[in-house]
Amino acid sequence: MDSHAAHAPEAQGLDPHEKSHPGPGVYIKIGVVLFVLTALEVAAYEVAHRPGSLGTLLQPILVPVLLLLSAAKFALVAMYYMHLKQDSKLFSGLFVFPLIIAAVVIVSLIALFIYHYSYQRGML
Amino acid sequence: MATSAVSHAGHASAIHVEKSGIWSWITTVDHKRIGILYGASAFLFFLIGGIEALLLRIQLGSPENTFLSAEAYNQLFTMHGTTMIFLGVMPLSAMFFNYFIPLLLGARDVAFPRLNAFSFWVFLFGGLFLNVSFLFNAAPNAGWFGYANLTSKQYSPGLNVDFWVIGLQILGVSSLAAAVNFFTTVVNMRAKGMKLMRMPMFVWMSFITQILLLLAFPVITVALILLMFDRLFGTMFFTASLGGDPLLWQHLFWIFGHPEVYILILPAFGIVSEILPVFARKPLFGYAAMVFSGAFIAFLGFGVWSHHMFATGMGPIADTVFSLATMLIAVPTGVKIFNWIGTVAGGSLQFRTPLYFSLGFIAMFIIGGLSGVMHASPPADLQQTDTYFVVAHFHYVLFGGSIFALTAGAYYWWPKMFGRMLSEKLGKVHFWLMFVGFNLTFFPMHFVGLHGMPRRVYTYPAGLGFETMNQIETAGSMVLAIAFLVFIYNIIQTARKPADAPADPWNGATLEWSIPSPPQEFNFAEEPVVHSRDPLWETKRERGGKLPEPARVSGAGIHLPNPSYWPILAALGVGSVFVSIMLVHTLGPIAIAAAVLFFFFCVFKWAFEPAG
Amino acid sequence: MAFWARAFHTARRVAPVLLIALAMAACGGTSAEFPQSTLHPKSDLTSTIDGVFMTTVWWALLVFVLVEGALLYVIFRYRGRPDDREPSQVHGNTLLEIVWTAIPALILAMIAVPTVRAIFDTYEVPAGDALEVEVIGHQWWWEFRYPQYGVTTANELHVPVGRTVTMKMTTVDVLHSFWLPQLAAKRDVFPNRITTIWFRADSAGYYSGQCAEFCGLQHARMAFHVAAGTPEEFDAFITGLRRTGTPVPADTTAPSSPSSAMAGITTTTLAAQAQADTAAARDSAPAAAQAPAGSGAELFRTRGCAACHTLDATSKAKMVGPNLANIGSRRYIAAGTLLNTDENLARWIQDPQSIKPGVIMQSMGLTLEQARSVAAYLRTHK
Amino acid sequence: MTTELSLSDHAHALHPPTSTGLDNRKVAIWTFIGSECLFFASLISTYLVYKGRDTKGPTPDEILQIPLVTFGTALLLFSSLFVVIALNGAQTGNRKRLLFWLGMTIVCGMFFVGMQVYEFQHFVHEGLKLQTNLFGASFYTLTGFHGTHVTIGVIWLITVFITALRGKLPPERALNLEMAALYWHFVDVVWIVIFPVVYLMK
Ligand code: HEA
Ligand code: HEA
Ligand code: HEC
Ligand code: CUA
Ligand SMILES: [Cu+2]
Repeated sequence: MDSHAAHAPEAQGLDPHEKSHPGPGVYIKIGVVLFVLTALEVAAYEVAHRPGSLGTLLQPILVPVLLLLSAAKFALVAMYYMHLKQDSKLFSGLFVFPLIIAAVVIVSLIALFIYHYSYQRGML
Repeated sequence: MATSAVSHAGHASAIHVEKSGIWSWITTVDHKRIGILYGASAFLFFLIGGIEALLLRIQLGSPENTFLSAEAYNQLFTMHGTTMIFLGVMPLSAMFFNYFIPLLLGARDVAFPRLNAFSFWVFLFGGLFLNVSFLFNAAPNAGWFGYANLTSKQYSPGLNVDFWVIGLQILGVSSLAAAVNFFTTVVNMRAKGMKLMRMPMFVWMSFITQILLLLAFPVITVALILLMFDRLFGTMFFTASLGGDPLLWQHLFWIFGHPEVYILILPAFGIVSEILPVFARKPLFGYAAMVFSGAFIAFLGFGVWSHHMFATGMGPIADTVFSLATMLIAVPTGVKIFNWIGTVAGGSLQFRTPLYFSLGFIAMFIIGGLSGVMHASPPADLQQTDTYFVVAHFHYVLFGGSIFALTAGAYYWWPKMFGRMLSEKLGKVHFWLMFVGFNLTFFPMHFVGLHGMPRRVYTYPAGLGFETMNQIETAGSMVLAIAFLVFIYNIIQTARKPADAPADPWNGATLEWSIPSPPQEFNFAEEPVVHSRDPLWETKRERGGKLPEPARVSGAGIHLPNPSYWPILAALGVGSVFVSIMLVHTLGPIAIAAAVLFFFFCVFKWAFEPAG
Repeated sequence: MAFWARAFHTARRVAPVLLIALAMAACGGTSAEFPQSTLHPKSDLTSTIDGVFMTTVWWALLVFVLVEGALLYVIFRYRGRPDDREPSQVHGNTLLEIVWTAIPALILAMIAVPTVRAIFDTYEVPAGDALEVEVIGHQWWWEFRYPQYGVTTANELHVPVGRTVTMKMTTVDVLHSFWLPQLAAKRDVFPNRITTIWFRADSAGYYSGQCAEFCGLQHARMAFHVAAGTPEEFDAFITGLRRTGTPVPADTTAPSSPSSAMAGITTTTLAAQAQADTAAARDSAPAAAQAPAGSGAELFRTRGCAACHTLDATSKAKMVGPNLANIGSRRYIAAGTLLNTDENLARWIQDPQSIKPGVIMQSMGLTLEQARSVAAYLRTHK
Repeated sequence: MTTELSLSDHAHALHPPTSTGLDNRKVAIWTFIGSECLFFASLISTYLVYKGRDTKGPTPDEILQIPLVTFGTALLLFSSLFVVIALNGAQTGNRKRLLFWLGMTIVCGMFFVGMQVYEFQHFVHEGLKLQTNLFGASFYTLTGFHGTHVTIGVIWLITVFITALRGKLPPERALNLEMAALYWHFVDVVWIVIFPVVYLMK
């Protein structure tokens, strides 16, 4: 066994040293984008709930639009504010894997309930 | 600490004397002591669960028996299932995580020793809390998966279900804290040179188990919260007449519940994968395949939960999807079985007790797995679900699987933990009694189930053809009881003998066998460096044979965390928060506030305490 | 050591033989020995299921024999002595790895294909003139309604052989599971949901079934029976039940709307309705109104029985207790708890709590004598 | 060192030489966050599965109002920005930046909690209680648990703030803030999901 077991960090496929984080400039830019996206979300909601041709156009795609916008915000915060973009890939894995399972759970639960329910309706 | 390699000579406070006395156990943050605490309490809970099972078996020994009342029976089977799973097998696995993950990794402790102590105390309080319900004659009585809406206030007005809801939430806190801790430990506390693909298989399987815990427990926590709100605060999550849906409970429970069964079996897989190579004197066959199959089982485990719900009539498409996903799990599991057989093949088997239990494990787990595949066919499961056929299935995987493997692990690691070898002779008696008793108890359940005996019945009428097989089962459970008495006798006898076990009694392959038995508080006097998968075999081969008995050293200068009583107090805080919630209608919200404050106070004291 | 090794060997060799012998002994039973067995299918549905099940059994048996055999082989073949040389240090074999991934996958495919076919078969109700039955679970008994005939019964279902029976099922309280092993397998029932199952009995008989979802204190005593007979016997049964009611106006003899008892189920629970309907039922109560004092009929009316029970099979009321219109001819009372003898019936009426503790029916304070005369009165309701 | 704010016992090592080179505490907090994903996923699933299954009102349409919650959402977003600037201050030894922006974060967080308390009171006044209907039950449970997380985050940030105020948060210990910040961002992204799902898709 090694007697001088000085313990240097090893690579093991992960970044040994985290890249340095961006500065306030970047953060503020991201903040502006986030703000704009939120405004867009609310705007989309408002438009879709108003009478008018744009409203009727937006109404059916409101849900996907909102989901997209919120996914974008989510990704921005995670990547920049939570530093996933610079930090070790391990952290991204620790976040993204559960997120995938979580998304699968939400989607399949909703699908199962709709299917189960409509299936039983069909039998009536 | 575990990570500081070079000793700081002259560090006065760090000369280690063996500490003893109750106080030292209460404040200990040593992963080995915490492991022993886990083991001892889990074994006691296991015995309680076993005695509950014996009572069930006596009642079922003859038709129309009146040994137990319906109410007593329902409490006992619920507590039996809950105890065995949450207070028996899970913490027994946790004992091995605690004691051996750091040793196998070549570390001095886990990543967060105080958090580790906290997990244990929360577990202990949760377990005691659940069992205290017996004193109020209000033990949980709605089954271990507590299906709504039987658990609603309307149909279960007593405290029984409250004990269950609160108890499981307390245990959830413990499991989550432990999972974060062990996950971090495996990621970060490996000895130099121990790449991921050099980790011992037990560490790998435990690591995957932690991921399952992290992802599965939040789901049951939410389910329990919903139920708790229904019962205590008048919500209607599971009240059908107000739009709630009992089916949601089933989904949430099994999204947790199915991963949970892999939480129960993966550590067992790991233990057996450690033992077989040592007693076959040959490395584990297909290491990489073993790692990936374990990960694949865990991953698939999140996509099969509805196979517990085939009888709900989910519709053909949902049934098909869940059925196929379930069957798929047999493939990676088969890979494991075949690799174990491949490990044995070509070896030179040393028939010691741990090997007996490991081989027994493989033989029995196959049977349980195959009945699992039979359940996976939804039309067939329409006949099997909620019958003794299922009871047979899960005892084959849980007892034939987990318990056999955990027992193997106990015999294997006992000398390391206590410095004494358990008697081989008694060990083999134990094995044969357990093997025969187990099959007598649970094999006939397949038939009695297929012949129409539902589970969770406190009695059954004569004339349905259930009598003989139930008698055999009851007799078998008595044999099992004797088997465990032999084990207990073995433990007591061994404890009386001098602690003279060598450091490496089995010619082990992994790092824990390189240090004295039992290990000193700091584990490794020098931090090991690892160059291969079986580091100790490699060293022995290099040195041309056995290693000299490692000397006990003073450990001067090795930095260890200070003992602390804040973990146990914080655990008490967690317990009182939940108990005050349960009693909110008696004690009022002030009690909750006080308990929360107390908990936060402990956490702050803990956070600002000098760690050592 | 040697002794144990030898014992180990023999036991290992004998164990599978023993297991298989036990298996054959247990499977070889008849439906007379095992009246609730899933292994003796008596309908098209259960035969389909049995087919799939047997497929899984044979494949599982094959895997069992091969894999356990391989395990035993390596255990005996590679037993070593402590002084053996170190065996060669094999680390794995990719080809083997692929083989033993592929073969199980193939075997599973052999199970999966018939499984999926059977899934769709079992969900598909055969076309044709089906007998509709509504099944309503109660803690701890079963209510059966025939919407096409406007009659209700409990704990004993009569069906004609050879005709498809479709069942719509729900519960007024907690979850239960309708399990009729020989005819219909199993389906859970939920409040506010309707689940379905169907079957076509292929031979006459008296079949037993049981609640299979834990539903509280007396889950164990929530059995039921199904009498499958000729179409004529079935018609006679229905006619008999219809006679129990107060004379029915001609137009209601036509099959009524199929979902009568299920109507409105998604908005209110049956439990809530039961309260309201009970009062209505009491008014239309038994023809025993003019029975002599002290007689069974009079006691039934005055001791509160009618609050929970009706003797009129045509009553649409949702009662708390089982419909007793043909209690005189049912083989069992209280959901399979007791054989329906005069003595048992009286015992039940006098003190149900001592027989089935926790049951909703309270002990109504009758003496044994009184209970006997009530029983005698009920006996006349066939 | 004795006032190190962390649950770790390895506080003495500023850059503990771990296997991955990453700090244990950072791995742990990320692990915990991963676990929390499933917690909120279950709550959101519950909310969505029960959506529109009430037997009586008030329904989301009748109760939920966009303006106030948009304000709250913006607060939470900004607080996320502020805390990351504060973290930058901590890492670069810019004490003023650290204290000011950390303070701002805490203020935003408190305002968010205040907004939620106000909103809940308002809804109760409008006739939506936890016990009113499924919407009430699942809405309050989901947003309430989020609010609880925010509250815990605020408390955590305050303790870090106090440490910083006492000069005990030098750049080497910026991780103490980073952990709290990560948790705080997580609470923010959960809200990023809840806000459209609950309020905008009503
Ligand atoms: C340790 C715990 C454990 C394990 C490992 C398993 C493993 C499996 N289980 Fe089990 N199960 C439980 C514990 C466990 N189960 C419990 C506790 C319940 C009941 C809960 C309750 O209701 O109270 C349950 C219930 C249960 C059900 C629901 C039954 C019902 O209620 O109707 C189903 C249905 O699909 C199922 C399936 C499976 C399958 C397919 C596997 C597979 O993972 C098995 C895979 C293994 C093998 C197949 C054997 C080895 C493989 C080979 C030798 C390769 C060749 C094989 C083939 C080609 C088939 N299990
Ligand atoms: C790991 C899990 C595990 C284990 C090990 C066991 C072990 C046993 N179980 Fe298990 N069982 C479950 C998990 C487990 N069970 C679950 C989850 C359920 C479902 C519950 C539900 O439906 O909700 C269940 C249900 C269940 C039933 C069905 C009840 C019903 O549906 O009505 C039965 C019936 O026979 C049974 C029997 C047994 C027996 C005889 C043992 C034996 O193997 C026990 C052996 C142990 C002993 C015999 C103890 C020895 C004790 C001594 C020697 C005394 C010493 C005393 C002192 C020192 C003071 N169990
Ligand atoms: C509070 C309601 C209630 C009252 C009052 C009541 N019963 Fe019952 N009765 C029930 C219920 C509920 C059952 C079903 C019990 C079970 O099997 O779990 C039942 C079952 C029965 C059975 C067996 C029915 C079957 O299908 O097997 C008979 C017979 C019976 N009651 C007779 C009576 C008589 C006679 C009286 C009056 C002396 C009476 N009951 C009063 C609720 C009531
Ligand atoms: Cu009804 Cu069990
Ligand atoms: Cu499962």
